[in-house]
Amino acid sequence: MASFRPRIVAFLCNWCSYAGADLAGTTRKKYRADVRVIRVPCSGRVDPSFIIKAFERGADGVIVGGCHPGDCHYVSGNYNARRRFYTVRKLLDFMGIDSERFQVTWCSASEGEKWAGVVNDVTDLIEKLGPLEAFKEMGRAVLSDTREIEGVAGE
Amino acid sequence: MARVGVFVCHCGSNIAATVDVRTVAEAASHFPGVVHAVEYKYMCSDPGQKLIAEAIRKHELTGVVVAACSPRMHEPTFRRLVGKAGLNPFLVEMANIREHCSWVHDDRGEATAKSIETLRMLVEKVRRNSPLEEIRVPVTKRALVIGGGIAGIQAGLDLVSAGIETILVERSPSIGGKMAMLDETFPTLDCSQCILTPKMVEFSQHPLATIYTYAEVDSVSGYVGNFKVKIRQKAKSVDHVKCTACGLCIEKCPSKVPSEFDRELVDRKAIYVPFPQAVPDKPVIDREHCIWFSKGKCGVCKEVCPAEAIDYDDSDRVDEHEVGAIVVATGYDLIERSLYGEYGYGKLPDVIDGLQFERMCSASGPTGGRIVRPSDGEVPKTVVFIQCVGSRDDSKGRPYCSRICCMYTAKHSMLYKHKVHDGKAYIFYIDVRAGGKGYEEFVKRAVDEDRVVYLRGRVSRVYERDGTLFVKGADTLSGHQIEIRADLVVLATGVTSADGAKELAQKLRVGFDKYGFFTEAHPKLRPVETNTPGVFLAGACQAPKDIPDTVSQAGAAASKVLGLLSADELVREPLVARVNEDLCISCFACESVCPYGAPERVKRKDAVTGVEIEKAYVNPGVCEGCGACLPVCRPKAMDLMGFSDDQMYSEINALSEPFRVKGEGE
Amino acid sequence: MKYAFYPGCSLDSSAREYRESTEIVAGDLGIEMEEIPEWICCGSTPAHMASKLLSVTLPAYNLVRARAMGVDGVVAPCASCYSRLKTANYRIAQSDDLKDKVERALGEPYEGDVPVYHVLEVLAMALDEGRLEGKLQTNLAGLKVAGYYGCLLVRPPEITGFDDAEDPQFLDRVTRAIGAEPVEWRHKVECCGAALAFTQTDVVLKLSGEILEDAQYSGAHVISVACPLCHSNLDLRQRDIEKYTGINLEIPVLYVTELLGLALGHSAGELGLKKHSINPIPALKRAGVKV
Amino acid sequence: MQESSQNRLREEAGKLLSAAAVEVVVGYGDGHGGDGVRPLFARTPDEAAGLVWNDACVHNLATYLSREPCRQILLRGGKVGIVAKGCDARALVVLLQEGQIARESVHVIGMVCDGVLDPGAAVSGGTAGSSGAVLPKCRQCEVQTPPLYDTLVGDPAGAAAAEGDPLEDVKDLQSMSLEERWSFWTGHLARCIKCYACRQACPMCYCATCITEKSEPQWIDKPSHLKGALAYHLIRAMHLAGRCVSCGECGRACPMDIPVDKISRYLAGQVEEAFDYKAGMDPEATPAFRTYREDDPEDFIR
Repeated sequence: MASFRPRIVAFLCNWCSYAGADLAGTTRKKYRADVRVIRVPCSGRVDPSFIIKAFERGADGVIVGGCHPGDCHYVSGNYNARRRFYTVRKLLDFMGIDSERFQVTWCSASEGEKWAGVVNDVTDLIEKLGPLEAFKEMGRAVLSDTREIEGVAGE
Repeated sequence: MARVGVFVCHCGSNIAATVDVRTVAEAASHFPGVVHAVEYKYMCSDPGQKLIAEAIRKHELTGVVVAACSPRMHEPTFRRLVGKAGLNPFLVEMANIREHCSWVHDDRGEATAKSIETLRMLVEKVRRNSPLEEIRVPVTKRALVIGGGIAGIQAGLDLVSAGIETILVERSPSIGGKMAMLDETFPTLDCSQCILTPKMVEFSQHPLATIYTYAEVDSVSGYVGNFKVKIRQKAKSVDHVKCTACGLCIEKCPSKVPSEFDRELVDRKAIYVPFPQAVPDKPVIDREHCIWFSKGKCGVCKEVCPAEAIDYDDSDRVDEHEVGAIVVATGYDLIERSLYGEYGYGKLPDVIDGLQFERMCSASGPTGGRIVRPSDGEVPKTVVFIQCVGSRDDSKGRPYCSRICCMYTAKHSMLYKHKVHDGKAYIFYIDVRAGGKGYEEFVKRAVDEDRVVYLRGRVSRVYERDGTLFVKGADTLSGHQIEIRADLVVLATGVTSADGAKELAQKLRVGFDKYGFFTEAHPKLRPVETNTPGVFLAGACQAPKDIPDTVSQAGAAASKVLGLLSADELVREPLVARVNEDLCISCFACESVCPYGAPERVKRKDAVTGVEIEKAYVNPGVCEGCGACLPVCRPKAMDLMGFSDDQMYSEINALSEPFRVKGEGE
Repeated sequence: MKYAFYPGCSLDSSAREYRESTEIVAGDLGIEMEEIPEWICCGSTPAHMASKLLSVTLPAYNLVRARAMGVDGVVAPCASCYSRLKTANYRIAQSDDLKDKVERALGEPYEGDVPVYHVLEVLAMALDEGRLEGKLQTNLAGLKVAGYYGCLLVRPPEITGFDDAEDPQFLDRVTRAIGAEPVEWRHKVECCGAALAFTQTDVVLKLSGEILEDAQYSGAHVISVACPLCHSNLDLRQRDIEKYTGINLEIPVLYVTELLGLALGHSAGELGLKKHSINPIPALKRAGVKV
Repeated sequence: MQESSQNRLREEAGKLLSAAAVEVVVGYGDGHGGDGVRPLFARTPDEAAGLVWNDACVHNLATYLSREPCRQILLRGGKVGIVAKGCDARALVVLLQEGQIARESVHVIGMVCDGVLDPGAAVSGGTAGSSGAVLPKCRQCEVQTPPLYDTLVGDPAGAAAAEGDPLEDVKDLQSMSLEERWSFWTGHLARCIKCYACRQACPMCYCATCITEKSEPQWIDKPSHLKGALAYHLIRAMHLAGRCVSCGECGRACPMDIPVDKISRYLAGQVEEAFDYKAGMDPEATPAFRTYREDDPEDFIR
């Protein structure tokens, strides 16, 4: 696993988290380089299908960054999002995918240091969890051996 | 076929020191759709920009990605640039390889790989960018001010003197608001009326000003630059054109009602002008208390009126106006009397509130400026002032500080001492909050020069015995319970939101806190804006405020309005939501999650049956482009320009198989 | 609504008449109450002086027993019991840590969610439901009543949630409902000295003295109370108070339930009016009440 | 009991049709022999006489309102009568909330129901309520009397909900380890043939164009390999979150015996727990994902 480098996708809201990540840069806060950032106007724009697609595309972890409650540039985007993300995590867990692979953070434009910390923590965490084979090695191949798995599952 | 140009910036050594920019440009040149990829020292510099502009022409680029600093820094710059170079300004994207990469990573290999992958994502995105035109919304150069207190008057004056036609709506029969009720104002003790009434007159006489008194806002529709407001002019029952304000009707009117303006210390008539300096100075009939309207007889005013101005058949009228911006200045009210039974507030005649005291001090007030006990008209020898009545009191559901009481109480005690030289003034307080220019000195004056006694502690009870009042409380500094005989007790009654504030907020789609104070867009950086574009706040309707703060906020609100109305058209970024009507299933989830009310319902013919069904339509003038409506749209009928599903998808899609720089980064 | 009844210790000793009148009135108004079997002490003042855990566990024990009865809530006639029971719920709801400790002590889970009412609240609710209509037998018009709440009923507001900590209205509402007249007075929520009666009697004499004196001044014929301890301080010690303050007082102190009982046509005997040290009969007669 | 309800049902439906109060009554009719039933679209009083009511009436007929022929009728402003058990009526409530049907254009014949038999479990005779073979959703049923109806058939007092935990099967899964759950689902989903029967059976899946039919962008891989299946079921679950009324039709409809209903029934439970919202109980309520509370769960956020 030593050579394993997690691939992490971060959806950052333009007004708080993305700006916070910018601040981490301007203040030269060093952090792990395994995160790839996608800019969105608001955490409320992030559709669950983004997260699922990111996993499909080989992400081992996903982060969504939004404004702190009450600070949303669009009043309530992060509140709406919070309900969805809570549910997504519950769903992943129920399907047998570690919900820790999907992280949400409230990170304000002034929290460059926090952003750096979040990236490092999440990267370490995902490293521990290992690659998300779940989606990766899927294809018809799986079909056959899932029969046995099914047996294991006691069905 | 997409023709993307990639421009990698060194940013001097800021990027180049950590990112192998040459490799990045080289890798980018192999990305699908990329026809041109170069690196340069400073892309934002003049030569850098020229380089891009030329490439756009030379290679007939259909999209541009600049790999440099944060888009929050230079996106506008490069949009302007490509715009000038003949490409649609929204066909440029920026890959942030400085703030998000070179400045936060040390390993050159990793940083380079990350830059390349980030760049690839944005190349994929830009290939799906669509040319967008800025949204231009016409602006109605007229403003509405709701509330005719000092906040509304100040905002109105600033607007008309800047040449903006302004409509002011006031619910009472005269403008002037609470400030008109005050006697002298802290910390200068200058007469409130003397500084206010000139403004009232100046505004009312200004050719660009239209004033509705005894009127209310019925409804507000439309959006920034294009509001439609319905104003209900309540029936005045007096023709103000004919009326000469001779006052005969008022003099002869037999029906008496406690005067709101004088805080019920005296009566007014059913046909009345709230106060002598009122604007307009002409009366209205309060139908609820008018004998003619309640019993159908009397009619004295009609008989005596020499101008035949009395019109019993007058009825409410609703006027509709178009305005470009709205200033809310509805002010405040005092807490309800019932809240402090233990102080006898509303029960004991000689327990009065701050505004009643103001009226008493006022030379034009019911006592002609004499401070007397309402019960017997005697001059009180001992007056106890109680602060924080309805402020900072959790058990009464009023945890906030009303901000003005400390100062007006100090002022009251002074006014009292100035009028009753041998009188004793006590003030119960929790803390004295005098943070304002000259405020602390003012309070000090009350203590040092006027010998006002400050007692730190809360009052538990005010009761009357043998005709005298007793104020029972604690002096927490001496640690004793104390009881003071008082002839008059003045409660520094706290500030609460104006009656009807919540209803108005809902009409305006403006937020409000649980006390009914309107919410500003940002507590520090956008204190006069609301989250509804085009609606601004002035004065105590946003939070308790004193006159100086109110006036400055009113000025600020006015200048925001001027800024908004300065252009003929409102130019808005075209990054707004759009509906694909064929996919829309009319569930209107978008409607319920949109904080701006941008989604509307439009009638469309159903393809199969030809019957009309409602579909969602997003008003581009209102949409702020947050995208909250997308995740709730299951068939993905909703899309967001600039952050479209297609663009998001392609960015995510571009993630697959990591890029590794040979020999490095592994 | 069916309630579990938590009488508390005084209702079987110094305040029998409170129990009797409460049960009579409850019966008349069709308020269903069943005593909690094997209830224990609420902890009163000593417990929370000794141990926070104890002061919460004791009431919690009783609340859990009430829960087992499948009722809508617990009724306590004593202000002190009421305060302890409510406080227990409040603290448990506030701290998981404390909750765990209490649950370990109880040996069963408790969320602090069994509603607690004071007799006064239950009566007021009954009035609101119009249960008094057509039941008034004795005319109490002209009887001036000083409603005395004391402190534990209304304070601290965040725990008791009574209508208004400084100017409560429940007693006054009941008084009005039975045709009597509540007086405006200043001591309705002042402290009577409570348990200090045993340790610093003079404090009680002073405080209760002020209360009685003010009630008398207000022109009240009687004081109505809703707490056994207040009652004994104001009634039992009235003579000592006279000595201590040098003011003659002759102001009977009745339980709100007794007054209500009178209005419902019950005899002074049934309601145990004769058990008071200050005989209320003369004062009632003076007010023109037939007893 | 059921006998009398059935007669009453036929009578009511007959009245509606003969009075032309509705164009069609969607109900249950005899299946091909056996004790099974199948949906029946009665357009005449005579056809209404063929309506049946027994404990095999599992189908959630609400589904048909957003499909032909009902969709056309409703669009034309015509009226439709529908037979609805409590759980089915919950679906109607959601359709109302989401503006898919107008209250006045649907006549709901609400059936007091004490549970329907699990078609999977082989039993015959005896009322569902008594035998243990009712569908899990019928256990502790809170809507034996429908939350919404115009005509009520049956005696609310007479109904008795079956014992047991409606989410028992879901909880069994929850008690498994993460890996066990993963293999459970991969085991099942690997069989998914993307026939979309679950979607068709679902009253909440009324989109004219489902995103599964959308490409450019293609959020859900078309092929039925595990990856595509997983993405489909995950996204479907999210689309149903806060809307699913736990009728279990998706699971029943699956030809590959994939217990997909577990997923949305589980989420429904989670939503109720976290946001105190149960779908389909009150037409006036704001659906869980169209609103928020400032004190919603926050502890999972960094």
